[in-house]
Amino acid sequence: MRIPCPICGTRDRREFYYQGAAELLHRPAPDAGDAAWDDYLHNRDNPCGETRDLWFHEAGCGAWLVVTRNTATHEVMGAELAEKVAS
Amino acid sequence: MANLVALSPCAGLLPQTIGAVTIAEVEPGRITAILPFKGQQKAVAETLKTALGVGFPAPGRSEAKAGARMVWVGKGEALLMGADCPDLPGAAFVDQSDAWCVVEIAGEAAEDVLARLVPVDLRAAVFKRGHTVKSLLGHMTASITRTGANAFQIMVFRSMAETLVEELTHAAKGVAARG
Amino acid sequence: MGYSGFRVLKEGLLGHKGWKPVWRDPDPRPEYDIVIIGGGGHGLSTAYYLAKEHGLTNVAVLEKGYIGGGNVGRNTTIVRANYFLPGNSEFYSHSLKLWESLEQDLNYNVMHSQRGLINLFHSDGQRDAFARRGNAMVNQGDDAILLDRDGVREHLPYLDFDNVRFPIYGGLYHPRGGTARHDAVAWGYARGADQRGVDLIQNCEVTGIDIQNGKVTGVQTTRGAIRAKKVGIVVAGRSGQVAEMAGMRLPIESHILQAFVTEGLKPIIDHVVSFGMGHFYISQSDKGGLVFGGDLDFYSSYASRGNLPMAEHVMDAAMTLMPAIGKAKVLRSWGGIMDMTPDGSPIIDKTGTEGLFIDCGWCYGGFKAVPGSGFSFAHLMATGRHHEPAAKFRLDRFRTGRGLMDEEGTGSQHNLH
Amino acid sequence: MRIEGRGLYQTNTSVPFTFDGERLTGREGDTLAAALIANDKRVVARSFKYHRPRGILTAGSEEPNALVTIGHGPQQDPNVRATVQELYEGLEARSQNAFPSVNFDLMAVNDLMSPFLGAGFYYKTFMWPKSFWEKLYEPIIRRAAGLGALSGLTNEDSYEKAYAFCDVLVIGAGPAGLMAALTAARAGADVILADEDSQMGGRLLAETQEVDGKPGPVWAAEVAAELAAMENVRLMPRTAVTGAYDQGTYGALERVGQHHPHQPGKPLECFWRIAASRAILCAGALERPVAFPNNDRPGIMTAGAVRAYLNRWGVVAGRKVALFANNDGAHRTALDLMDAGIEVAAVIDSRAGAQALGDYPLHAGAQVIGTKGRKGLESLTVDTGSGRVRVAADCLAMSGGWNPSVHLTCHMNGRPEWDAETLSFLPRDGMVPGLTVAGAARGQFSTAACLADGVRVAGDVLSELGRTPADNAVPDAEDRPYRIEELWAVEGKGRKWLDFQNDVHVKDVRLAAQENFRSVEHMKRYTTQGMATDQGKNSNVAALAVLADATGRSIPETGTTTFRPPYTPVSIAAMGAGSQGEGFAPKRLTTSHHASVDRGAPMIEAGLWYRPSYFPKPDEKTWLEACNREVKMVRNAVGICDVSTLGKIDIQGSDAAAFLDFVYTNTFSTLKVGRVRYGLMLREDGHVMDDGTTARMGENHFVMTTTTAAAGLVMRHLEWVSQALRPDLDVVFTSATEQWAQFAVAGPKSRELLDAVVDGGIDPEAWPFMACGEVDVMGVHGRLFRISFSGEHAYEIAVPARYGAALYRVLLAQAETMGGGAYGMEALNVMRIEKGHITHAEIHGRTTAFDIGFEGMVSKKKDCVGQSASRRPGLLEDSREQLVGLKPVDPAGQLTAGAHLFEERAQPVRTNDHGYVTSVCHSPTLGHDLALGFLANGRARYGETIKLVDHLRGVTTLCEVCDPVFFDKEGGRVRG
Repeated sequence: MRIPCPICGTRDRREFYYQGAAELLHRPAPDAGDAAWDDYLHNRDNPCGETRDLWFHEAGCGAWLVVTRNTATHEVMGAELAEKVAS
Repeated sequence: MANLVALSPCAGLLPQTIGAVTIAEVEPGRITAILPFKGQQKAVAETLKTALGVGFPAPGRSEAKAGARMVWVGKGEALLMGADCPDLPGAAFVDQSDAWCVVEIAGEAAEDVLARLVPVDLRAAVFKRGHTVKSLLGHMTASITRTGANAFQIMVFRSMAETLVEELTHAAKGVAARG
Repeated sequence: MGYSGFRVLKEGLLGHKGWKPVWRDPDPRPEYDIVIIGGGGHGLSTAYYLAKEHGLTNVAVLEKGYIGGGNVGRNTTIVRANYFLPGNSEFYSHSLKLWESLEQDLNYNVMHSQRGLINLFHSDGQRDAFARRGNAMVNQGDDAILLDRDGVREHLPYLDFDNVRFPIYGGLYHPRGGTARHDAVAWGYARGADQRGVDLIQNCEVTGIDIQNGKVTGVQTTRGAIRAKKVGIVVAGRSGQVAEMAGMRLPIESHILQAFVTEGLKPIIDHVVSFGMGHFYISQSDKGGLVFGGDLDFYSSYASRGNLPMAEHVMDAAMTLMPAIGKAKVLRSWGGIMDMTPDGSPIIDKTGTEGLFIDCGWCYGGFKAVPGSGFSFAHLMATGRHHEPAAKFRLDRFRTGRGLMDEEGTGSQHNLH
Repeated sequence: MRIEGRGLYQTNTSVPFTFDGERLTGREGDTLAAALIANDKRVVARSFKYHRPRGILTAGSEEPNALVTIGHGPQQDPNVRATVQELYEGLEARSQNAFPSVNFDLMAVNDLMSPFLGAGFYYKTFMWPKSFWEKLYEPIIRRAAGLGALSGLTNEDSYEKAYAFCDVLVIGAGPAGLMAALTAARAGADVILADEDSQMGGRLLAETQEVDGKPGPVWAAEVAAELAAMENVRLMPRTAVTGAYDQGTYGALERVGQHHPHQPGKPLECFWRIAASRAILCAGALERPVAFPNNDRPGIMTAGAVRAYLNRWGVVAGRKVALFANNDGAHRTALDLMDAGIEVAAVIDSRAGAQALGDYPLHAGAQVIGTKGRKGLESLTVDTGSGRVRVAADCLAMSGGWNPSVHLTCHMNGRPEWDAETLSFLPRDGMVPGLTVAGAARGQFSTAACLADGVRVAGDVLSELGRTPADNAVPDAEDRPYRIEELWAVEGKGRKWLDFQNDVHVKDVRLAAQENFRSVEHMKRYTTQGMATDQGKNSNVAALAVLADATGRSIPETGTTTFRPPYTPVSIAAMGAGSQGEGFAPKRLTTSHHASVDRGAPMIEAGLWYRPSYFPKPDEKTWLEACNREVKMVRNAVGICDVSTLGKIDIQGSDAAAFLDFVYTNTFSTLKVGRVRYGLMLREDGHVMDDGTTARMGENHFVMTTTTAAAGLVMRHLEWVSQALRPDLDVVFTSATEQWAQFAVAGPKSRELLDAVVDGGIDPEAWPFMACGEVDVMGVHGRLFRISFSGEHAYEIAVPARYGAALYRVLLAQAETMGGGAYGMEALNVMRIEKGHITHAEIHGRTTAFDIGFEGMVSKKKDCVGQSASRRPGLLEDSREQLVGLKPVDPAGQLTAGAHLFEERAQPVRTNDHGYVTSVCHSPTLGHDLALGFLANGRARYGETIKLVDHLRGVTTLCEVCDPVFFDKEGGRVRG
């Protein structure tokens, strides 16, 4: 599997650490309540098909990425910097 | 009291010539990690350019001028090598002169040896002099820069100098044994 | 029809004409007391124990493909009871006891072989952690023996003890651990359930779950609507999709786990062996193939296939631990879809919908749980009460933080296991 | 039998080798199989289950029968296909799975038992009595299992892995592959051409056809030479592409050092990871055997193999050869044999309308219904349609048609499509993104069609890559139609083998259907068809046809099983190359490493680093003596310990303090410059991730310390927080771990020692507990931190790493003059337990700040990572297991880590379990064992007596529960 890092170009999956669904970018407020936190930390759409998830280019540039990907085919549609998505 | 004696990371391990490659330790001079603060990248690049003649390199690139080199090593970070760091109000600068083990691998088989270890296309047609990558070398993260037609600078963290030498020499022996 | 050595001899002489179908292929009826979604190991064992333990036989198992085609048919066949956290400990202990009489119970040889499992450790810290686990196993009434380096050498002389990155300090030996023939487990339970009147319906995909006034009433399938008083979801990696039909969002991410088998070789590995520094476990099948695996590929996926980095990592681990198997050749690799929970432990629970139950989250350890999971899930579905050994597998533990079972200690968040 | 003047390798060089100890001679260019045929070796192997005598079936890597063991000792290599193994001088081959010999195998008794050993028999028996499975049945089955044997010795050979990159990867160098590669290369694309054979050419090497007016092999050699001369082409012979993975990644296995005598140091194999923008699969096709009664006799081979052995290697496996086929292509076998002067006994063609292409006896519309000759074919019985005739023949060439080699196209779960014209499964478009199929691999069976297809597909691929083909010319070649009719299983008395190696025959498949294993996956798993080393390459389609027939379905309705990587088996040593011994992970060495080793310290691993365990003195007999001495030394004088392995992260920026406030539970914005503070870091799930001290070096400059093991994890976490959660903050950071060599100087004499080393000495007023700052050390600029893990008055002193070795020597020399010296991890561990300091033994991932008594450190005035989740009710209940100290009621009592805790009179069973022990030491300071552990509601139970039980080590000890700080609770020593 190869991931298109917006900074380094397309690289082998072995350079990346995987973190899971991109909804982790949307951290609830501290007082959002246990249901919101439970959802944020645990519950997942877990789609069979297109998904957006978080990858860290650990052995490369050190950027956190949001990768758009298909979980059924492993097609990778694109990647953007998490920093840009988050801010 | 006597002065403290300095030791280089690969002391006693290099140089070695195996088949068509030579692996030698490089004395890089002073190394400073430069990390521009938020919104300061341009100003930092200009200050560097004025002071040393090299700017802040684009990802995957290095720049050199009269002994001073800037090597990109990651998002928002480059290493200034071979020169003292000028005053940079817009950036954090961290002395890393002792943090890196710096090695040059040169010779006709250098590309073949690195192809055993690095998951990136380093062939001359796509990876030209001055190009640099941050990637893996075996199980280590490494900074790899092409410094000549058949020459690369390899940097890993100092503590892994012995493993680096083992990886490079093992790969070189395999390549050499093919004849 | 009973199976026995005598029967095999008789049929051999008569040209095998008397063997009957191992299960029927009935058409779905319009209504059942209980519908189980998923004809994998856990679904089939649930149906079997509903019939056997609770006398409930008006039951259908709906399978979108073929019986036993999921993870029960693609795993590394390891059976063990060596967990240490309360909740897991009693559950796997119970499951192993069911394994130990499974052949006689099912009248089907699943080749459960208690050849012993050895978890190797490579530091003093790991020894202490394994000692804690071993003591928990003995507390639970299971077996565990702490081996030192020489003890390991006696059992596993072919390991590299001398020139190795992570020297072997010792091992935790679980003599009752072992393996079983994975397909046979599915077939044995299928046959047992079928004989007791359960309808096993293959090529029948559930497309919707009918809910009225907060109560389940049946399912929609590619073979028509089926009414049911109770519905159990037992679909492993597909839990997210099926739960969504009932409007639920689960604490599950589906991941790939690869496994590998080599060409057949004369016996060399008599135990199940696991490496403490690099997620690697191996045994040798009765056909001679080395069966082994490692860690997840680490990205969510439904593709049932992996990629090279993890495959190589597994081979790397093999070569550092037991370089004597270097010339064994990998014949086939495959990937299963693992239903990973945040803490790495499973869920057997009711849902917010009356009559709808769920059994999922077996992560990469579902095979050994097949008997226990079916037994406990059948108990819950039949009686409405949690079966004691599985009573801690609650869905709400993540929200409350109560009874998290993070055996690895890497966190009760996704992608840390 | 060797036919002089035939074959591509016309040399006089003879190559001596041995088979089962017998000295034989082959010829340069031979495979082992060719040489065995030349030497008239008929039985070369035994089948898996029934131990049937078997000969060579094919001429390629799909060979199911002729598996041999090569070499001996650590070099012993089992299950090598004789059809792939190239002959070399001194090659030592042995047959497998036979006792005592391949010609007389006692296990062949299984063959007589075969009526009782049909598909799946073992599921129905061996169940009684219960205990007999492990003790009796299974051992017997296991002994009989397997083919070849591993040596059991540690591998001594060299293997390697490598990466390659290209625009176009062409897989297979037959006519289609050569033309595809040539077209792509001439257009300037970067091309890799890989073929599993030792020579480029594919089927052209095995046939007598001409291409472009030249003999096929000559044409192939010319094209290969042109490609080899091009800079943008890499030819990879002996390289089997084994798997298709995502985004154009392919695995490939190259045989590097297996075709010549052993050369030490030269890799035997190389496992390649090839990243290709596009790939063209030109893997050709594999010929199918026909399932007729007793079709497994030695001497019965595929027709294509007979031609390959004749035309390429000049050998024939018999003197009277018959042919049994259902297609026109196979008739070439008869023509080639006659041309070589071999008698063609008969051609039996199942098609009623078959025509002879030459002057040979043809039985059209006929079938072979039986064979004779247990250890080698002697004759066949042919049903001609009008009667039965017996044909004397010692070799039978059979062809049931060809299966396109679609395997790689299936590696991403795609299913090929049944084609009624070629009676084969053909690949669909797009089964593997970026991979296109050309030639026989997609059912183009004539040479001309393959050549043209290679050019066409390469042209398509080039245009996708934005390139224009330079030349579209297609060389002339034969274009004969294939013409095939169905022929799967011939009825008649006797077993009709489908899967030769696993001994699965037609009746097994029918039994599976009868027992309702009707799904093709069920049939495969129940009968084991397709699970042998050829992975069904020879048997899948025929077995499927038999299943379809038995279940009254068509082949497309029945479906097909899938192919999974690898295409051909890959040795574990190749795919795990470089990891044997110490190569599995990097080693990280401190600057004091060699000095520690020189002092005899056993080195232990911690988070890839190596650290000294203890420093034995000549008179010390056990590690404990050394450890006790080192502890006393630190407590009474001064000790030196390298702490460079702890992670150091340099954090700067106008929001650096705010950033730390967010990642730590406690507050850092209030920390004064020149001071150090202990910090606790949580995961977002509310459990403890790591702890350590952070020093404020300037208003906007901090240096964070992490534990050795968690340094990488913390770095990743900080990147996560700064990039994903708090991109608003102006903060940058980088690891400075490797820049500094840092040493703990601990003990009541530590200041005195440093006074002698630090330029200008240590002013006690300027260096209170938890102070930090810059100092000069013997002229070198360094850093000093007054922090302590031992509980003693202590410092950590850091200098640039190049001076680390020198400073360590100086510190030790100075310490030794003061009654101090080096201490290792064992002593460090004792002292931290005495002080109740936690490590990852306690913060093992499941503990919360509450559990370790630090919930007060989770500031409620600000948000931080993990704060919300840490407030979940289940994480704050008194009943949770809480950190406590334990000491034996009887001072001589033994404590052990990993033991569990129970009330004094309770049975040590799970339901009574109250906790467990995480860390244990013998305290020379207090004179008894100490432990840290977790006990349910522990903080409320100080003073209570509880029972420690370690079943595994046979220890039961009564303990007193106490505060985890055992020594100097008030902290007077550390501040002194």
